Amino acid sequence: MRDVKTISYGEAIREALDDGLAQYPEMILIGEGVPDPKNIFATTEGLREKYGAERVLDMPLSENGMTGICIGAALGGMRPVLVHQRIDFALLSVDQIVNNAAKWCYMFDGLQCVPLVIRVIIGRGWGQGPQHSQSLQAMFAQVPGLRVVMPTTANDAYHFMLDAIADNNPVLFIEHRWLHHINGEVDKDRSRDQLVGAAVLREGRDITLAAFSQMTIEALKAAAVLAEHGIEAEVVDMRCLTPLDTDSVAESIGKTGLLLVADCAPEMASIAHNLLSKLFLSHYGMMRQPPRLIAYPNHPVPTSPFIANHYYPGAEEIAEAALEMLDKRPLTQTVKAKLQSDLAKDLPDRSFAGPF
Amino acid sequence: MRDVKTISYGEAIREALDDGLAQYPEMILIGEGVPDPKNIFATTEGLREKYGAERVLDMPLSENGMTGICIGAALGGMRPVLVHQRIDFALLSVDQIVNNAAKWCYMFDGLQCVPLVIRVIIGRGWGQGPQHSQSLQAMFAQVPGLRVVMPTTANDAYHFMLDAIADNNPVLFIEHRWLHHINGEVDKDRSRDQLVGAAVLREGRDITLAAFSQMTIEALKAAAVLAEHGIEAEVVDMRCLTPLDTDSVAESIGKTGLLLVADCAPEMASIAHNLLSKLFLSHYGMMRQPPRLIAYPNHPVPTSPFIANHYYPGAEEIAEAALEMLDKRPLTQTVKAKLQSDLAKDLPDRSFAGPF
Amino acid sequence: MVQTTADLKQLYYQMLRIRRIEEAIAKRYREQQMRCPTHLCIGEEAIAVGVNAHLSVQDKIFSNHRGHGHYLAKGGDLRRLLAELYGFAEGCCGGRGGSMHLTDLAAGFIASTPIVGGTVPLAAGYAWAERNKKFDTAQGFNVVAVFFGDGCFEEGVLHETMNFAALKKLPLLFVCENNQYSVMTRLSERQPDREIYKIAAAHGLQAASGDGNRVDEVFTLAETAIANARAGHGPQFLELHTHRWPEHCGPNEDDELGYRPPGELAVWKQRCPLLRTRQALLDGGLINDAELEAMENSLAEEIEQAFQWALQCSRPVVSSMELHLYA
Amino acid sequence: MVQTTADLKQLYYQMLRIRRIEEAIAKRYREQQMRCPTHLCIGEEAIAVGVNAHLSVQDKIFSNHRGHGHYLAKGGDLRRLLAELYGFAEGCCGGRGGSMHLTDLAAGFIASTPIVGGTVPLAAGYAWAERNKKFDTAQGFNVVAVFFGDGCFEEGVLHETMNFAALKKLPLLFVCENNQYSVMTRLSERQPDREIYKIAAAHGLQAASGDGNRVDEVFTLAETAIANARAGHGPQFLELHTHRWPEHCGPNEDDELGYRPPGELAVWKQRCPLLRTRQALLDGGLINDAELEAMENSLAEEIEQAFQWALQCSRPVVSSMELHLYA
Ligand SMILES: Cc1ncc(C[n+]2csc(CCOP(=O)(O)OP(=O)(O)O)c2C)c(N)n1
Ligand SMILES: Cc1ncc(C[n+]2csc(CCOP(=O)(O)OP(=O)(O)O)c2C)c(N)n1
Ligand SMILES: [Mg+2]
Ligand SMILES: [Mg+2]
Repeated sequence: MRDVKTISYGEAIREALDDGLAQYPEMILIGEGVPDPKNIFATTEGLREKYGAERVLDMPLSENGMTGICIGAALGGMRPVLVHQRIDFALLSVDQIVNNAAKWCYMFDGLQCVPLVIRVIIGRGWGQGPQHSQSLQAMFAQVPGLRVVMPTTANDAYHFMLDAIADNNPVLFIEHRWLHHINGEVDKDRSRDQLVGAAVLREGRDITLAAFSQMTIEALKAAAVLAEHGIEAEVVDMRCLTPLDTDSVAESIGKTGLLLVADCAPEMASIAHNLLSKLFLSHYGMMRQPPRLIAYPNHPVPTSPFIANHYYPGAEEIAEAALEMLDKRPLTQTVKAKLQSDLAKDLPDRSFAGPF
Repeated sequence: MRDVKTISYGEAIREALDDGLAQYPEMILIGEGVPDPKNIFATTEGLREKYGAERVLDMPLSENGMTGICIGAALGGMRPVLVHQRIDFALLSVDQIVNNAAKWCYMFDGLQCVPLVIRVIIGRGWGQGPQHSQSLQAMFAQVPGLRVVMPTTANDAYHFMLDAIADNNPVLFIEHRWLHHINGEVDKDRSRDQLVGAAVLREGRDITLAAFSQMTIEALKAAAVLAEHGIEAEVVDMRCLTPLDTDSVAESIGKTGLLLVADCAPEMASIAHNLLSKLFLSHYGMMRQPPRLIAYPNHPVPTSPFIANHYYPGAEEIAEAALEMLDKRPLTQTVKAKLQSDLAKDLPDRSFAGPF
Repeated sequence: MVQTTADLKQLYYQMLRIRRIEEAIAKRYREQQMRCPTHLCIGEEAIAVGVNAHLSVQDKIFSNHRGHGHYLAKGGDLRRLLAELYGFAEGCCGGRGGSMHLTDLAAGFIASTPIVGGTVPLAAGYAWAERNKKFDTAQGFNVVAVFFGDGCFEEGVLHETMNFAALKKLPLLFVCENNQYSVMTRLSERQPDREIYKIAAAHGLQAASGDGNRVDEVFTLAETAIANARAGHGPQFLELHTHRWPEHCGPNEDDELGYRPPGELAVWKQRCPLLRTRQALLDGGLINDAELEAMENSLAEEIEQAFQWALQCSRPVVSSMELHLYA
Repeated sequence: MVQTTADLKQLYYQMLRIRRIEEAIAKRYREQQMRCPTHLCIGEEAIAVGVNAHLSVQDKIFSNHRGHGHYLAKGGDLRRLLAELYGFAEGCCGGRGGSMHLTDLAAGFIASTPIVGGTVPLAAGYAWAERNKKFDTAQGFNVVAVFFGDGCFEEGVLHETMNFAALKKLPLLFVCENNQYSVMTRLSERQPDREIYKIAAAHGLQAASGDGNRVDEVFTLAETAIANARAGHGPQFLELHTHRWPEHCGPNEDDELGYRPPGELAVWKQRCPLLRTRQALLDGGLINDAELEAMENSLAEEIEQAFQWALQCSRPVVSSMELHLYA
């Protein structure tokens, strides 16, 4: 009998951590807040009770030191999963991540390896402001020797987390906070993707929407409404960043001839440039029109909701750009109206009530 | 009378620091080794004697703390220039650079500013190995609020350093170690470029070579030999990274129709992707052929010269690719032969005798 | 030492003011119009008040995510704090920062930011700039103080900063508010059993610890420390023991979550800095009920008016979002 | 304590071996065929030898840029060290690391790397993994030792690591080689006037300091510290005073540069750890000239043979450069 169930992305991560702890006696789960009553937005709930305080534990506020300690523990035979509630805090540990974790296997000629997972949460909303809502995926995805993934679906969240735990390399596992509450079907028996490759989440022949992390959800929303108007967008989830799966995108463009890329990061910090550039270098002339990029503005996110709510593009902007590219501008108002939501722009879902 | 003289890039930096210290009583120059007998490859020579130990000083091995201290000093009215002998050490201070320096003006609504220069040296050669020869320009150039420059010529080194000191924003000033010994004419009276814009260092009508930092020197070498064969390459020095000057490159492509970009960084860590992607988005269809990118391989640099010497592409690879694009493959052997040097591949110049 | 009745009354008034403001913020926060993470300092008022009592406008302070008390005790503008919480253009950061990013340069409150440890070296750098100015034998140095928590002490940057501050004999006061928690994690899960201030002492700082819930004790400790820093004797360190009453972030109490040992909060509430000081004032016959009531009334009025002012402020123009990336 | 003549002779021999190897490397380095930054430990041999004397192959060590002595004293393969310096495939890192990246897992030398402070938390993490294993009452814990300099002590990560090590009572020995210099910068330009080991003590570590140029003293201090760590008493810290004779990086002396006070190097040369030990052995009649000469001869032979072996090693294949980015 297959083990298939519908759970949220956050629950999928919890299940993967649970299964990982069960499967790998050498795995430990560590991070600020991991065993506290809020359990990293409930993604580590109950794990300390089940696996003990030696394996599921909190840590001092020492991001660089603790990253190094986890690297050393990995060298000593442990399999640490280190959690940062916000990716911004990982900036304190870039030294250990880049200088050591990413290079260790290479610089010691393959004699040693660092099985380490670093879970980081990116996000937005409720006035997190300039220092608590950065999108740093491109900063890390450019480091040779790191694996960087940003799963979008609950199923990928589950499998990527288990794959990351099993992997003998340092993996940066990036979760968008706004994905946590979204439900999806998790099929535990699905064979592994080994942390590589994009995924086509919706097929279509008219335009390719290649999107990263939470922007994939926005692209799917846009695609659903576009479909009501006879436009079939293909949505490609760029869930693995090292390497970028340009082939899957090129294959899709082969069908559609049009490409729109959407990233949840400021334009200048977008890994989408790498994707576009690689396509430019290797698939020049495939497209009927120049591609488009939808990304955040090139400045930090202000705290005030009155302005921050205008910082983030979403399904509406994606749909509008797609309609322009398809020369269907007259549909714009109708489509955008359907995409509008009465949920406040700084809340991920209705259950959310601040402060974060 | 104009003040024009021919000096090395390293001397140009020293002169700019000297003139900066003279001009701004609030400027201080700090870094590991700044006042020691080797003076950061002689770029800070004599400055302590001239301006005193309070203004020209060494520091503890505390990269993050000292970056924060320099930010605080800047808020308190000083104008610090902080030096790291290798960009790798700046990875310890990404927290203060990204979370504070780059965001301070924005997050305090323009009420405060951080006039700070961080000088970092990138480089290669003599077995620096995986942790001492990284090329991290793209990592920093993607951070909104930082200014990032990589001057190639002695004249730009002089003026950019003075501009950076005068600027009220954090500036990351990236020097390639192999530029230090190269002579150039410095015209002190030349008006300022304000740290923006690319520079056409050689005009040509056949192909555009857009290059970063030391790769511009390689492009110029290639262009010189190509010219002997009637091929006129235009060399654009991408000396400022924030923002990238796509217009100048597009203008050049308008003449040549062909683009080759060369960066001194691994392909996956290359800011050239941002340049190419932006051209793709805004100048689609300008080129007669797909562009090309010459960059380093996607792994750290090994120490052993027997392999490291094969890590770095240079003038030969640029010329070869250009000839291919121009459909002049038969010239390749002749051109490459002329570009060959008897200088060991891990030495910047003949005066160099290790260890670094 | 607290010399006069007026002093002690003033300290009490300042603490009460912070308490009432924080309570008012908590109450209004529940209306979900202040949409930013907000860390209240209820229970810890004595530290902000006792230290800032010795600082003039020339002196500067830096603070952290839990910054309202520091800002108010330093003389930061209440109305602009509230406007900032609401995200309005008249906020002290134009709405860009919210509760975790405060500034009031006119009051000498340079900045608070929420990356733990982030402002500590900045304070040292600012003190270095002050130290580099001419020494005024009458006034001494302007002093810079930085407030941070016991969790922050675990960040390496703190130690880097102590080393540099001691090396350069900076006029800098480190104030460690040891409330035993980092979010919901107890000190004993994060640090070995030894005293924080002794590490500072080992670094070469003049260091002391004390009861952060006794405003007179804080006042006295800070008096000496600040006088030392001002006179050029180098950096000072105070570890002050205290306790936060509300949840780490947000307007509510959270004792039901069970991360505090049963009864702990109750004990600390008995050690309330306000209660103790009021009792001392009453016991000594230094204040009477009418005066206390007058205080409450004038504060209620001030706070109400400040909210009224803040609530009629304007939303920042959307296009303003692009401004000030560079100076 | 050094109990027997055999012990002291062995310590002397180990120090002499490191000295002669470093001298041979210096000599050959000038031929410009070892093309990597190389930091020699001449003058500091007693620390590596005195500490490693108490470590078995089960125990592990981590080191820094100045790692040859640590590697050799731990039993690292000499021939593969030399091959590494030449960038050959048979080097201990396949030529990928050079002098600053050594490893010999069979000997329990896990790694040295050149980012200052980089290996310190790794050592703690490794010790944590050891601590998590079953405690063997007869053997105690395997111990991990990490060697670093006085400059490294300025890195925040060191303090973060001390805190965690003390919290978890790790079987970890911190060995601070205080040679008073970071590159060419004196301690007094980088740290205030206080003792390093006392900061470690304040962090809750068992800490001591001693003369790093007396191998018997190092041996005795390390004996106690390692026994404590092994028994589960938590992390240990030794600050050992010493001096580097050659330039910071490279094969030469550099006294002419003038960054050391005049005469300083001469004084330290009189305190040469080898000289002192040899004198003690001779004075006590524990060794004679013939034995000393035999030692020299056998070392000369070993070193010559190792160089011959290394020099006939093979260049790594260019295409191998792409391998092992991932495990
Ligand atoms: C570098 C960093 N790591 C983690 C966090 C998340 N965080 C915010 S406040 C806090 C607790 C800080 O504790 P402490 O310094 O004792 O201050 P307190 O909240 O108790 O006043 C944490 C972990 C952060 N903001 N920055
Ligand atoms: C993080 C970092 N900063 C700076 C350097 C450059 N550097 C290499 S060795 C060294 C001196 C280290 O001094 P110490 O720790 O005392 O060791 P010693 O060389 O005296 O043995 C410095 C500054 C580096 N490698 N890493
Ligand atoms: Mg606390
Ligand atoms: Mg030293």
